[in-house]
Amino acid sequence: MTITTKEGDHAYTTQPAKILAMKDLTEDTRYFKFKFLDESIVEEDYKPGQFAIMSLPGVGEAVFSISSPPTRTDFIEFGVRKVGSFTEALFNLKVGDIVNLRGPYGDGFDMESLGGKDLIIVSGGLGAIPLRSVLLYVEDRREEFNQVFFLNGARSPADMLYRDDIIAMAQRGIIESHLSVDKDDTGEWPYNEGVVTTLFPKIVDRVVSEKTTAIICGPPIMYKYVIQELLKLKIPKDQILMTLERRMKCGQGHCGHCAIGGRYTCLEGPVFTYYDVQHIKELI
Amino acid sequence: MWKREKKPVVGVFGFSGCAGDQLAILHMEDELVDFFTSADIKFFHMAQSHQEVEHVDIALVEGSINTDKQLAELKEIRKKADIVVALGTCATHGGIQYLGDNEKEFEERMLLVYGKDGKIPEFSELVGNPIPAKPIHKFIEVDFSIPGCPIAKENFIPIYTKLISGLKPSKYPYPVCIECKFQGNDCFLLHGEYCLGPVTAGGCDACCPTFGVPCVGCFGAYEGANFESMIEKLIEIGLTEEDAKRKLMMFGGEATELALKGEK
Amino acid sequence: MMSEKIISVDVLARVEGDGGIQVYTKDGKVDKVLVDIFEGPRMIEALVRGKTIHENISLVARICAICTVSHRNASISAIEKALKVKVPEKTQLLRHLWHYAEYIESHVLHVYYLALPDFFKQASAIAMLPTHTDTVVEAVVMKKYGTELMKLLHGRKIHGENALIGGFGRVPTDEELDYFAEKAVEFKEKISAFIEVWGTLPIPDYCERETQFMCCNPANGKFGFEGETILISTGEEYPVEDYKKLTNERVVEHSYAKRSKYNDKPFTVGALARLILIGDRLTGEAKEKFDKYYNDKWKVNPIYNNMAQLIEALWCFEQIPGLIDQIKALPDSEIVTNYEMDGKGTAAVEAPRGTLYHSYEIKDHKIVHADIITPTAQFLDDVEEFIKTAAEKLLAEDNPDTELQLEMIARAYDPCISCSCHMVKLVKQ
Amino acid sequence: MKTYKMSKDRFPEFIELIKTKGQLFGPVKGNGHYSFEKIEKFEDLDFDYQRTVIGPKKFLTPSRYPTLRYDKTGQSDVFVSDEPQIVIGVHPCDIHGINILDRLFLGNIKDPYYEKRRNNLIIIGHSCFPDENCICKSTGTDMVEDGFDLFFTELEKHYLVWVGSDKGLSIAIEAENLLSEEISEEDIQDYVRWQQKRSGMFKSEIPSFKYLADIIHLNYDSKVWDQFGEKCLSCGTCSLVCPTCNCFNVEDRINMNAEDGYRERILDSCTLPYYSMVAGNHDFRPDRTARLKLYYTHKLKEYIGKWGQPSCVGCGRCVTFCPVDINVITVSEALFGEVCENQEVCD
Ligand SMILES: Cc1cc2nc3c(=O)[nH]c(=O)nc-3n(C[C@H](O)[C@H](O)[C@H](O)COP(=O)(O)OP(=O)(O)OC[C@H]3O[C@@H](n4cnc5c(N)ncnc54)[C@H](O)[C@@H]3O)c2cc1C
Ligand code: SF4
Ligand code: SF4
Ligand code: SF4
Repeated sequence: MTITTKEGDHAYTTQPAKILAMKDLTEDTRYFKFKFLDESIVEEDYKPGQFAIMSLPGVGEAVFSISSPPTRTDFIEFGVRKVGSFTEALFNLKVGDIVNLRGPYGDGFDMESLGGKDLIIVSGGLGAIPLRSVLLYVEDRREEFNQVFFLNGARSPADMLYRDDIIAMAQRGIIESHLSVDKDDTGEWPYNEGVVTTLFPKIVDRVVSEKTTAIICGPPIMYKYVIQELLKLKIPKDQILMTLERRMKCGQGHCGHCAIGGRYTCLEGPVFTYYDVQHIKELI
Repeated sequence: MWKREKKPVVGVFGFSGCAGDQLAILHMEDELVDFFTSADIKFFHMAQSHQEVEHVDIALVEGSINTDKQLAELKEIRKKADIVVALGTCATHGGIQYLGDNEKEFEERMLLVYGKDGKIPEFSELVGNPIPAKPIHKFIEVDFSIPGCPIAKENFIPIYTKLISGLKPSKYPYPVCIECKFQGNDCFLLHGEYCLGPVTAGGCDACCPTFGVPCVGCFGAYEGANFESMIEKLIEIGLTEEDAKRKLMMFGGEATELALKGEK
Repeated sequence: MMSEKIISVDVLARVEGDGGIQVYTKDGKVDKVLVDIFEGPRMIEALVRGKTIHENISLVARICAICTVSHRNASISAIEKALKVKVPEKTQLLRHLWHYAEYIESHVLHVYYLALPDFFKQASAIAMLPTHTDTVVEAVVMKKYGTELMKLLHGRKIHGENALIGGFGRVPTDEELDYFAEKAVEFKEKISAFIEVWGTLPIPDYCERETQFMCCNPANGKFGFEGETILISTGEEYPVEDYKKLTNERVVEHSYAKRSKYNDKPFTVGALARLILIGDRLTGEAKEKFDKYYNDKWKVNPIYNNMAQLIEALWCFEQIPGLIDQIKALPDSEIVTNYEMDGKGTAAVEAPRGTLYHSYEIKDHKIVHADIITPTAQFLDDVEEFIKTAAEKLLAEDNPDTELQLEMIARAYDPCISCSCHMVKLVKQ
Repeated sequence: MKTYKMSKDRFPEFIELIKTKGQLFGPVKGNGHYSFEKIEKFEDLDFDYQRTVIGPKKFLTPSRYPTLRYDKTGQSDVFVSDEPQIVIGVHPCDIHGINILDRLFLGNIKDPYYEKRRNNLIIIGHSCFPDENCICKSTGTDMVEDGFDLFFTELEKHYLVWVGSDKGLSIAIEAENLLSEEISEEDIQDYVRWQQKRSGMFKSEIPSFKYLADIIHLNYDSKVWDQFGEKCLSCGTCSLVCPTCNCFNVEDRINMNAEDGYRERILDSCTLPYYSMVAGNHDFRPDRTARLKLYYTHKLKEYIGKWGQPSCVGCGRCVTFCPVDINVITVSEALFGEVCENQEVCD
């Protein structure tokens, strides 16, 4: 996915992409599928966990994780929660409308190097958006991985992203999924109730620490507790991969906002190993 | 590309204040025609004949509330409007006439100004009964605040045009000092002169310090204001604590009052 | 002893925003007219007590956005009088320039934006844009000249902090002044031509009645907007310190603005009063226009205030180039900072809509007592009287346009932009 | 590096010459402080200064500027014109500051807006004498070897003119008749004396600057930070005056007609309250202490980890302009003080 295609293009050049489809995932989160107008741009060549920046002149720019896998070309997908000015404007667009994109940015999950490993994928809330890219990658290259556990937490049944897709994937034996909601307000939730860490007992006895890599994405407070659980399982610190969200304006290490310690989330992250960032005090 | 869906209906309403924010709109000579054409201005009694309106998409409300009659009208406006914007320091903070809620002091002032034979006269229902001046958010829900005594066009236009385009303006509070340094000015406080820039919300392009006169704080308190440290600094340059607090309160309204009492 | 308890109010504040006109009829005849000022009480005179003189000038300017210069000017003058501050000539001249800028801004806004649409039965000046493009555009650029000149001297268009007790924070450069000198010549032509247009407009005569007029009498015997004495159409003249005798403020129940009467009779202040009383001192083209258009009707019909304002705006444009030359010839002056701690002082300046009094008692550079009387407070009674006269005539004729015609009277006074646009309610009993 | 000599009385001629190369800016005194302003004539210049409020970064990352314009038909980039800007009188610390900005904006990913401005900028340095707030000796930025096109060292009667780039060389060649290549033994002596004099004038230093980064690391949880946090006004002055602070915000502006507008970059400061806030209103640095820590650890520690050099160039601006005396000197002194109290490692 190379955005600079012609003479004069630069780091902030965007490429127009057309909305092919959208679908509400939850009350405030929506799935978007795009196709670049410029046919020469191929929607691959990125890693799950990387992000792109969308631009709508007049509205602004905002950062979103790519939620489709590089194994599926010809389109690029996102999941967006409506929280403010940009996201509201995006939600007001229609199929066929144009959004300008630039990216991909950051460093994602190096899926190839995870080949042959067990994966524990822990997701909280919106964290499922970038992790969807990981899951679909696993689906498309299932033979490369060993056991794959997916622990997914959401506030309520209605807030759980991709629930049917995940269940279908589990039924096809691609992943072993465990779902949990903080609180079931419907009385009809067939799965676990409680924060995502309460799912760990379901997998502990099958985890082989040294050949497992954990991948986490979720709201800031989730990290502390999930990491505690993973450390209890003796997963090596450099095999705990986490994706961090920070405010960012440029995506290329210039605007300064995403600095944590000496690192720029947009360049060296958003995916970090726990080993790398464990000493950074303002991590969470 | 993003495009707005419709031209919204906008009303400009005024309560107690100097009408400076409405006038500031009329003083944007370069943008005036666009102002009247980019939205459907249905109500703006300072500039055009009176119109009755059933509904407005956006109400720009100027002034503080200080009679029960105004209060009733304000509530009417809230009912009619999808978005209410507090316009100017009177509406956002209470303005210079915000003097707290103390009923006894309020009566003393009424007596001082209107009193006859030791009594506050009765006012007719045409004008309503007086109450201590307060910002509008004390009575109704306010969606956006644009402070300034009066508002500055540099600050107003970007927020307003987002609103009439159906977008949410983003919020990023910073003090007058930021814009003061944008202009490359020196700092009064370093030369033993008072200036309220560090505790005052930015947006005016630091026009006063740029003219070589200190900021008197007319945009009200900056969200990140550190009043304690500011008072210490003012004392260090020779003001008494009382002087410092009085200056902070000139445009500070309730937010500053609470902060000074340590209640924020 | 007079009762000390009657203290004046920040009148303009309450006129500036919200006011209305109520006409009550009984048995088919006008019973009473009320101009109700329902903008709430801001009590500026109470809140400036205990403030320093410097804080005071920032606060009192906020009484009214459109008269911000006049208020700041009047309060600075009164305080300087009280504390015996002698400012250099350059500062004085810059203050004149600043004041002229406000006149241009205010008069253009009033005549073009607020009064003119009535004559074309339009809702606003902007609504006139398709049919009277040139006039509207001319008004916008002329007003911009005024506001930009105010900004140059004030620091911002409204409520700037640059004019201080003892001088200006920043003195404009010669280049900045030159721009305004040049432009003044251009605009003088424009407004002069517009006066001719205005001269052709039919002036309604349904409100005519006799009244009294007052204005400052400039000490130098020339036309101007400041003075140590007040001239009255009765032929009397009083020092400004006697302002209470002239205004006799009282509280009425239908208004948070106080009311004034002189000799138990209402009176008028503002451009019309100034031209009636000292218009013969005008010079240049302004004098020519005055001679051409002035007649006895002016004394009985407030609608002529519009024309009076145009002539004053023309006079300001004519004065500015010469004034700027004088200013440039003088060396820059520092702000005067050493003066007395205590004192009492009263100053009157002519705001665009009439005489404005500021009076202070100061101790230790703090305000112990403040009294501010604004022009609108002075002429509201007269507005009611003129409206009453008009209403009697118009109702007798069953005129379908009565409301608009009555509003035109209030608007002609330019009491404040917002209330001048207010709706008139006819309350039949 | 080629070096020339120029007699001082030829300097005005030199100014005339470079004025023909583009817009000339230089240090000007006004209202009691210095700033780089447009120069119409030689007399406007005043080289007898320590620091401007805002350094030459104003030519490279202005406080606010448009990067994109859009209207109903589409969008287009906004770049500055090609007209060269020449800034004269830049001190060594500020040239180091520009080098640091260059490293950031012209590294692997080039910022096109910066690049255009940088390519248009001709930098003519000028020697200086320190005042009590200058700490460039501690930061090792009191001398400068690169980053300028020409550099003037002012000796008693002469200037030594150092050429730092091809652009500088071509100006020197054009100014041939003002310059001499003959530098005598006496001139060298002059230069040495000048160096000694200047060296002796430094009054302030950051104690043990070499291991300050470690001290910051060890003192990450020190109460010293809270004390500074209590005082800090979150006014942002320190960032805006610092020649190496470059953080920016981006906002889209819509014009009054609600049809066209522009995207604007605005200088930002990490001391501001919402600097680190993300969606959901989670704030990674909700208090002043955390934000000040970011400022100082970034400048004095993390940058070294990355580039082998701090991003403080010792210009003394934060020392001069922070209204409540929070600056590299007071912060490092306090941190060392903390170490001294606890561990008695200081003498
Ligand atoms: C690496 C990364 C990946 C992300 N992936 C996704 C995703 O896949 N789906 C998704 O819905 N969201 C994602 N986000 C968050 C998304 O960028 C913000 O929700 C979006 O920028 C908010 O824009 P807005 O204009 O709608 O909100 P605003 O009106 O601007 O603000 C709403 C809130 O968002 C915060 N905010 C504003 N600007 C930014 C910014 N540049 N970065 C972070 N927070 C900001 C504000 O502080 C405020 O609390 C991601 C963020 C990062 C940094
Ligand atoms: S500098 Fe201060 S007093 Fe002046 S306009 Fe700005 S906020 Fe108001
Ligand atoms: S941290 Fe302070 S001394 Fe160092 S470069 Fe920045 S402003 Fe100058
Ligand atoms: S450290 Fe000083 S200059 Fe920086 S934000 Fe705090 S008070 Fe302002």
